[in-house]
Amino acid sequence: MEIYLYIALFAPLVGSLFAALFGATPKTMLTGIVASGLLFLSLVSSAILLNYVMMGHTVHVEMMTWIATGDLYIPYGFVVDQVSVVMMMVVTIVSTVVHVYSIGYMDHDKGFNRFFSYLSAFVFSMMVLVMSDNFAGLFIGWEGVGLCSWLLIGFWYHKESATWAANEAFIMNRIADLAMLIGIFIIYWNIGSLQYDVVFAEIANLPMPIITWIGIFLFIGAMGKSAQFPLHTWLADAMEGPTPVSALIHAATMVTAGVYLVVRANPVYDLIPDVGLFIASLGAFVAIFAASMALVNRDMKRIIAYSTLSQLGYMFVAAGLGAYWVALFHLMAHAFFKALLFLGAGNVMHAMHNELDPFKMGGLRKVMKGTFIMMTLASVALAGIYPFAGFFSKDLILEAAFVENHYIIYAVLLFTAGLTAFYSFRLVALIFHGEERYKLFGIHPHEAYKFMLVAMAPLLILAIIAGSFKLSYFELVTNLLPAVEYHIHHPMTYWMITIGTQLFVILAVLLAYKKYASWSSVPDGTSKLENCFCYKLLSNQYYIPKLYEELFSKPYRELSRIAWKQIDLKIVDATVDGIANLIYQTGEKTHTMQNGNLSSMLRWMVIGLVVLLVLAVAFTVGYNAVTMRAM
Amino acid sequence: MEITLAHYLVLSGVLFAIGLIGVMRRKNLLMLFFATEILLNATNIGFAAISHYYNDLTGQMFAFFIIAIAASEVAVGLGLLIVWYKRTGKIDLDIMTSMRG
Amino acid sequence: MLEPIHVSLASLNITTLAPMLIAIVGALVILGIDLVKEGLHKSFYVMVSLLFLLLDLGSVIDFGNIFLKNGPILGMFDMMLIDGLAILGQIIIVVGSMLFIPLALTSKRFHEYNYPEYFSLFLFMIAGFQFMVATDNLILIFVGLETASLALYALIALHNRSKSFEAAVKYFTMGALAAGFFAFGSMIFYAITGSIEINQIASVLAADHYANIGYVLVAVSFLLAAFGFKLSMVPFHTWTPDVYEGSSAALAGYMSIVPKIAGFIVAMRLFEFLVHSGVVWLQVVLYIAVVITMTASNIWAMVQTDVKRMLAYSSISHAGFVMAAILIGTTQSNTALFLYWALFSFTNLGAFTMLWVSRQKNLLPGQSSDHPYEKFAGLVKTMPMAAIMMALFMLSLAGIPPFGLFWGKIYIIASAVTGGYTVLALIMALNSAIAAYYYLKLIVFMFMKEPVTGYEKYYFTNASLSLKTIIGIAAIGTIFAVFAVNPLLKVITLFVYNSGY
Amino acid sequence: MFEAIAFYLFAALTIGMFTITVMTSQALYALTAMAAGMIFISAFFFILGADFLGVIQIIVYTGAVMALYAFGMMFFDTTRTMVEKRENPRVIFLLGVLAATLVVFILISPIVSGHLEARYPIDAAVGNSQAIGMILFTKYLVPFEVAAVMLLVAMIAGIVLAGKKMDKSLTLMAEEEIARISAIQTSQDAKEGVH
Amino acid sequence: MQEHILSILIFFPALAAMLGFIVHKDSARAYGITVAAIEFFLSLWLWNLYDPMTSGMQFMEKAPLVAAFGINYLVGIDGISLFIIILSTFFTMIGIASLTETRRVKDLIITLLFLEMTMVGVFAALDAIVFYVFWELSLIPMLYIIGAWGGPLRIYASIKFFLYTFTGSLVMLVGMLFMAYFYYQATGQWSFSILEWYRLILPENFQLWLFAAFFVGFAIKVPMFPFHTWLPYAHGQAPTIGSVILAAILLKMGTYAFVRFSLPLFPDAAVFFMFPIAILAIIMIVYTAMVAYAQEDIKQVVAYSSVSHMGVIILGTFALNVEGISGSVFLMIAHGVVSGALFLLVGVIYDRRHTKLMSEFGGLASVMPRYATIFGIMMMASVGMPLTINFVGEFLSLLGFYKQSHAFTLVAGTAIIVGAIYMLSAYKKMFFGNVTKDENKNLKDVNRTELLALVPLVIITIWLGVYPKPVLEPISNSVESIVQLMHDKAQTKEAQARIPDLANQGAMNSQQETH
Repeated sequence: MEIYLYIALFAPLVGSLFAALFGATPKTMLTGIVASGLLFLSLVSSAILLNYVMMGHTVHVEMMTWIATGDLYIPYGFVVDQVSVVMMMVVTIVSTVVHVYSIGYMDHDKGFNRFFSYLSAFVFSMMVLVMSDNFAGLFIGWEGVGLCSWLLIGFWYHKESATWAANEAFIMNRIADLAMLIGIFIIYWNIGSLQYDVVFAEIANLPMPIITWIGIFLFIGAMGKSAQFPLHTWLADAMEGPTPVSALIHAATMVTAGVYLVVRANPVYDLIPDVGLFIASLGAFVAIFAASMALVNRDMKRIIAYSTLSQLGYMFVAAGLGAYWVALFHLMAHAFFKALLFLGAGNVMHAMHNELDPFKMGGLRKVMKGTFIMMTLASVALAGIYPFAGFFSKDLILEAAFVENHYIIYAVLLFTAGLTAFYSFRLVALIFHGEERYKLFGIHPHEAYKFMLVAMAPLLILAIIAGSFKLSYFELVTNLLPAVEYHIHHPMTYWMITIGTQLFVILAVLLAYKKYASWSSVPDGTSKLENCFCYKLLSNQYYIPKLYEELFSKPYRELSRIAWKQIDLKIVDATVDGIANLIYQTGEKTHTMQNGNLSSMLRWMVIGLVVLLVLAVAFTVGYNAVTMRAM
Repeated sequence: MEITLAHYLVLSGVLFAIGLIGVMRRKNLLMLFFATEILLNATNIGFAAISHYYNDLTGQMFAFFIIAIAASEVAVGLGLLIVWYKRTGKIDLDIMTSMRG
Repeated sequence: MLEPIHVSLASLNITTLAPMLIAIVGALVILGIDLVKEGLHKSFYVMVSLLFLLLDLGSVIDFGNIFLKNGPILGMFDMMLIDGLAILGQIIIVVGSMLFIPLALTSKRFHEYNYPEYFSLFLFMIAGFQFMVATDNLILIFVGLETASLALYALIALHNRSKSFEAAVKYFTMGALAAGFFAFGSMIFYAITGSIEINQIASVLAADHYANIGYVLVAVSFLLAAFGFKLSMVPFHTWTPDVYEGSSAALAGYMSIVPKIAGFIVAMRLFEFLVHSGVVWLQVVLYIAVVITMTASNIWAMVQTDVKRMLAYSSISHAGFVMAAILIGTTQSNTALFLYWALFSFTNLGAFTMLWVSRQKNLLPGQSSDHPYEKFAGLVKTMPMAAIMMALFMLSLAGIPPFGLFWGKIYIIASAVTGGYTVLALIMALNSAIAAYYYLKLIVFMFMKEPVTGYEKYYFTNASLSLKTIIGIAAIGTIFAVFAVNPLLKVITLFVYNSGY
Repeated sequence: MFEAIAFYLFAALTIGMFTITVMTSQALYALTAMAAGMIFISAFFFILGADFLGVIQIIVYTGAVMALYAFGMMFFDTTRTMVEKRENPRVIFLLGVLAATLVVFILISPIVSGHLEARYPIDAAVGNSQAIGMILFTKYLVPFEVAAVMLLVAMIAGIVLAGKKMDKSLTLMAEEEIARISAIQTSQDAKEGVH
Repeated sequence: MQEHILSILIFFPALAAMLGFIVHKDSARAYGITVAAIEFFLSLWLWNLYDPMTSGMQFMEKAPLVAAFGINYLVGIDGISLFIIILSTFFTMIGIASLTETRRVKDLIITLLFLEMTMVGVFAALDAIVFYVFWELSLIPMLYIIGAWGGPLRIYASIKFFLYTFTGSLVMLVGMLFMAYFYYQATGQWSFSILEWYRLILPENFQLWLFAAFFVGFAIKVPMFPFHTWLPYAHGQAPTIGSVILAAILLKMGTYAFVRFSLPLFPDAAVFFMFPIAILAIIMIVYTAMVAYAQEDIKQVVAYSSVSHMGVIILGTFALNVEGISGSVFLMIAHGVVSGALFLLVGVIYDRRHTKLMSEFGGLASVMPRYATIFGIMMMASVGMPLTINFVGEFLSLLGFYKQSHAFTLVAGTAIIVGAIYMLSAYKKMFFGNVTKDENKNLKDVNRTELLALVPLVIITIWLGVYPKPVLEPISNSVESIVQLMHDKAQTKEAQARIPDLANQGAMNSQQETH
């Protein structure tokens, strides 16, 4: 089985390196095909491993030593167990799809080869992240995906906004990574190992405050990757990258790494329910917070990004409440339909020549039937309507919140579900229905390549049927995760809640259709709605980016300038130069003492003598006085 | 009133100080050399006096050698002055400032 | 009536005079030869002088062997005192002189080397210094000092240009003042101890428990002023830069080595017992004097525009550095003094010879001194070997390891540390840093600037094979000093320790 | 009593004379005053029983040194009134007076010593010159001889410096010029040799 | 030959430099490369001979220099010095191979070979005076390189560099002499051998003073805040080769000396000063990172980033445990490779455009893709991306210091954030965006010679990031013996508590397990 593990892990790396070989040369279809093929290989291996794991085995290998010094021992160790195999499947499926899709999407791009190199490298990092058997290995993947995300967001590096977003994403992630590192340090110094099995076995023996700190720091780490408030701003800006990237990284895989971490570290969080509650609360807050921003946004990809954020909030609610398997399940389901949504958006963008404002589209269903269907179904899944994947996973989270008696969280999540439905279908309505507003801009949209649509099909299928895996999934992961069944025992309540939710959601969908399906004009910022405070607040993302700019970026820039110009040059360096100058100037001023005149030279000698004599007499007088007193 | 060694030493000191003033004050090199002679002579008085009061000849020896030294110095000093005078036509030390700093 | 004194020749130990007599005879022989045959080439006189100095050195070394067997040797009614200090001092004096005399063999002709008297006076001067170090009688010290000084004044003036006259007159006049100081100081010592021999002065003072402290201090003040002049301690140093500038580089280099070591030895004899007597005043005053001398001269050296003047100030600073050894006054520090000076001789020999070979006879328009820094600008491009040599000597002077002076420097600083003068050790170290600036300045000019046109034809014009050999010797001595340090250290320690210092 | 009177008289005279030497602007006065001062100092020597020194003082100083100076004065043509620029005369006097005061302050205190002993005691029965001769040629033989060397050095130095050869400076001459001159020199020598 | 391999390694370049005077100037560069390559392979051979399992000194050689004063030519290496020596020889080779200087190449080559001698000498020396000799001697070639081949302010920069470091090391010299004096007092023998000094246990107050004296010398060299201001000038004015060697090797002398001298000699003082130094280190990390962010000149960014990284090294060193010290030693090598490479990269663009101002560039990624890639890799290494060489060191250093102070490590950890800020923004300014300047439109990508220098560095960066064991293991073994030594010598309670006792730890652990 180890061979499959290595294939699953390293096939993407090989693909990446292969593509990198052609990095500087013009587009070669070969790179795309090879990279995709290798990913498919990885997918197959993962599937074989899944099968193996489902039979009740796990694979644990230690490839070689990475860092060993003192008591520290960190190997390259990989584990395929019930949790990681699920993640592997998600990652490989989505990335295979995205790879194939990208062959079409990036068709005309100069950086075609480079793109595949980055994309495969990302997959490799993600695989390292999920397969690692220790926290340090996880951190390798963690940083690796960050790096690839930076590369891919800034893929179109000539765009100022893209590179800016890339840097923002990287730096914000770094803030969280620091916390993660600290978490790792705490673990090491208290347990003496970073291996999951050792750590989770020993964690219960630690004093409570230390476990709490570990939980907090690891979660802060997760917050960065999963773009939780207040480190969320990068995610929306990251949409500057090519759309497949958004689909793969910023929807399906990387951003869920935080959730994966919490799920993986469940033995830790099980011991600290208070932190768990905080995580859940934050998740709920982010869910509604992000959904609210999605309501008014006029950027197709950003809307989807906010929805991702919102869904990540859901996952954290589940994870925080101890429903780890639910969180992971939603992660999986979400990965499928959200990637689908993004890829659909990519098609639209292509058709619209990179136009992102849905208000400038409309009526696209005629020209882009396939995309229309896919995106609509993905939105349905996202909205959580039966029997699509979203229903099973999202409803479970609501149930879990309900069962655990966190009614406020429940209420928030419920309301958010409505919002989700609303903004999803607002988007669908604006893009595909109503008047063909794009004509105003002289665009001639066309459907994407057929193979791209075919490539998306697996996702579509999964988005539809993923819910049906629930049982077998449950059996699988509860080998490792706490097997808590979240069932509302009172059947009446259960049905009321379920049906109520469904109705609420459908209502929201209808509302969205009613309002936007027949939209006819492109808003120009003059309407009353657009000028009301709430709208502005939401469309400006609660002014948070601005706040960060004013509160952190600008002062930092200013402070840096001061540190350089004022402190470093004018104080620190000037002191050193000042001392040197002082010495030199003393020389300049006093060397005139040597004026070459013999008279003054003689006078200096006499002065020297007189000074000596003065000292002599003074000493004598003092000496005599002392000896007199002594007598 | 007896004249003690201290009297002589004080006299010696005072004469030495006069010599010092001369050394500092004179700008004419020849006259400056006069002042250096005063310094040595002042010392000689002291040596002779100590020698007398301690009943020891060493002081006189020292004075004797000082006189010899003074004489030699005059020879060399005048030689230097002569070349300097030949070159510049002056023996004023204020013009001797080509090197400074 | 006076009793006739019976003196046996054996008890006189007349051989104690041998080294000085050799030098004096040499001087007289040169005068005699000149009477017989005029117009001999200077190389003849150089070689004759060298031969006599060789004999001189031989006899000194001979004494060294006797000293190591029998301890200090007294002679001529106890007037002569050949102890370890005297022997070491004479070795440095004679060897130093031997190294500097060949500098007369320039390819250009200079006025002084036209005189056989020049070499004769040179040998007389050496004899004077030798007398100065080989006695502890203040009279003989005085007479020896004056003999040497008077000869030196003449040697400076013989260079025969107005700057050298100016230098000689300045030196002479200040020297006369200093002689006055010396005489007066000795007089006061005589007044309180009835003696003019240093060891007797010391024992009488100790027996009196320094009862006449005021007298002692006044006497020390005067003597300090006198030796301050000789050793160029601030503020008695003012002659140094002018005299160095005025005299030929060869003689300036000589002055930075030989007269000073003579001065140091007398200062050691004179001040160390006082330092050890517990007279706080002297320690404090010497401390201040040492620190001021090192620091002030370093600071002044920084702002010089002429290399020779810079080296003059640098030699003041080095003298201050070495004066610290006298202040510390342990066997280790006294050993360090000699070690330092021996190493310093080689380096300074090289540095001044480098100046000497680039000496031009007439200044260019706009040039105000013989060796402005600009003269050496870009030397590495025109004469790389010369530049490297000069840089080598500068680095050694700056105390950069592993070149010669570094070993002296660490030994002196180590002696300060062991002697309990930690702060002094730090000040000495930091002063080396200031000093590095001006040595570096020359290196910067040589290696990092473009050549200034007009000077290029003067580099090395004055060089001859013998001068180059001297530079080579100095360079080898500077580079490979590390291998000489251990034997030197052993020998010096032996001599110093056995002399009771 | 006589001693006291003599001391104060000669002290006043020497101080007066030397003050004139130092202060006057007439070189001739200065020279004369100094000569006079020297002679008065020899008086002290006689008072103190150092007859030999007294004689030497008169012969060497007043006889030789002063004569040299007088010769120098004529040579330098300094008989007329000197104009000397003065800078900070007050500082000079202050320094001088300070030095005197400080030295005197110490020197007036009595010397306390239990260990003074005359190493070469003055024997009243022996004449001063004889006694001096005795120790000069025993104990101080070496300094005496060195003094002789010193005088020789001074003589050579004086002759060389004041000599005619110093008029032309080889140091300042270009090499070609020196070669030319020495060529002339040798040809002249050759001629002299012929004659 | 094996017994004398270190001496050969030290003096071979010097000898070659001497002979280099004879080589014709057109062939000087080839000669330099040859010599440096031989030297490099000699150092690899040394690695081959080195026994990684031994923690003590190997290849020791001893010859008396000034026996009466206890100065011996004493050299030897352990795991700590081995790799820095290899790094020195490697960078000299790389540096000469990538030389683009055309003015007086021969002089430059000779100077570099002399410099190589001093660098190897410093790291091999086990006698304090020999160490000091090489330490000071290394200033001179560098002075010459900066001063003769540097930019417009080169003389100011070179003199500042020289005097600053020289002043510091003189204070250190006094400290060394003091140390020898203590040894003399304790044993009646003069000795400057570090190994013998190790055996000396000093009273705490003396330790403090001596530590301070050594600290001045080392801190200026490192350079630690606030003694760092010479560095930007030196880097700013130095030619590429100068910056490369300066950043890669010369700065390491300071941190190496901390490990070699300060820690084992003065364990109590090290503990006493741990937090003040940690504060300085943190200031170095954060403050200089901010200063780096404000720079307009790419070389200055890299220069300040060096200071910032040296802060992490210092922090790791003063973690006083195996993890931290091993990490810091490893980071010395890592930083050497990475910053050396970055300076080489800056040199590449400087050769083409003769400017280092970032505002002059922009969009280079499309003009010079290979250059941008290599720069990107090195930049990522510099910001501490896992699987690059820097991460291992930074991770271990911070990990180590976490044991001593949590809060400080948290603040120091911002290194990974602030580092990313200035590096990424600099990279963005240079490589991203559109090509705005006409001069940049036709820039040539890295050529073969440059690749020859850069690719090995990239390979090392990744190789040692992925598999640091061959280097880390010997380092770790040697560090263990130092830490044990420190623990054994520690006198104060605090020091005993803070420095782990490795010898008894195993026993304690097994005890715990039995309970």
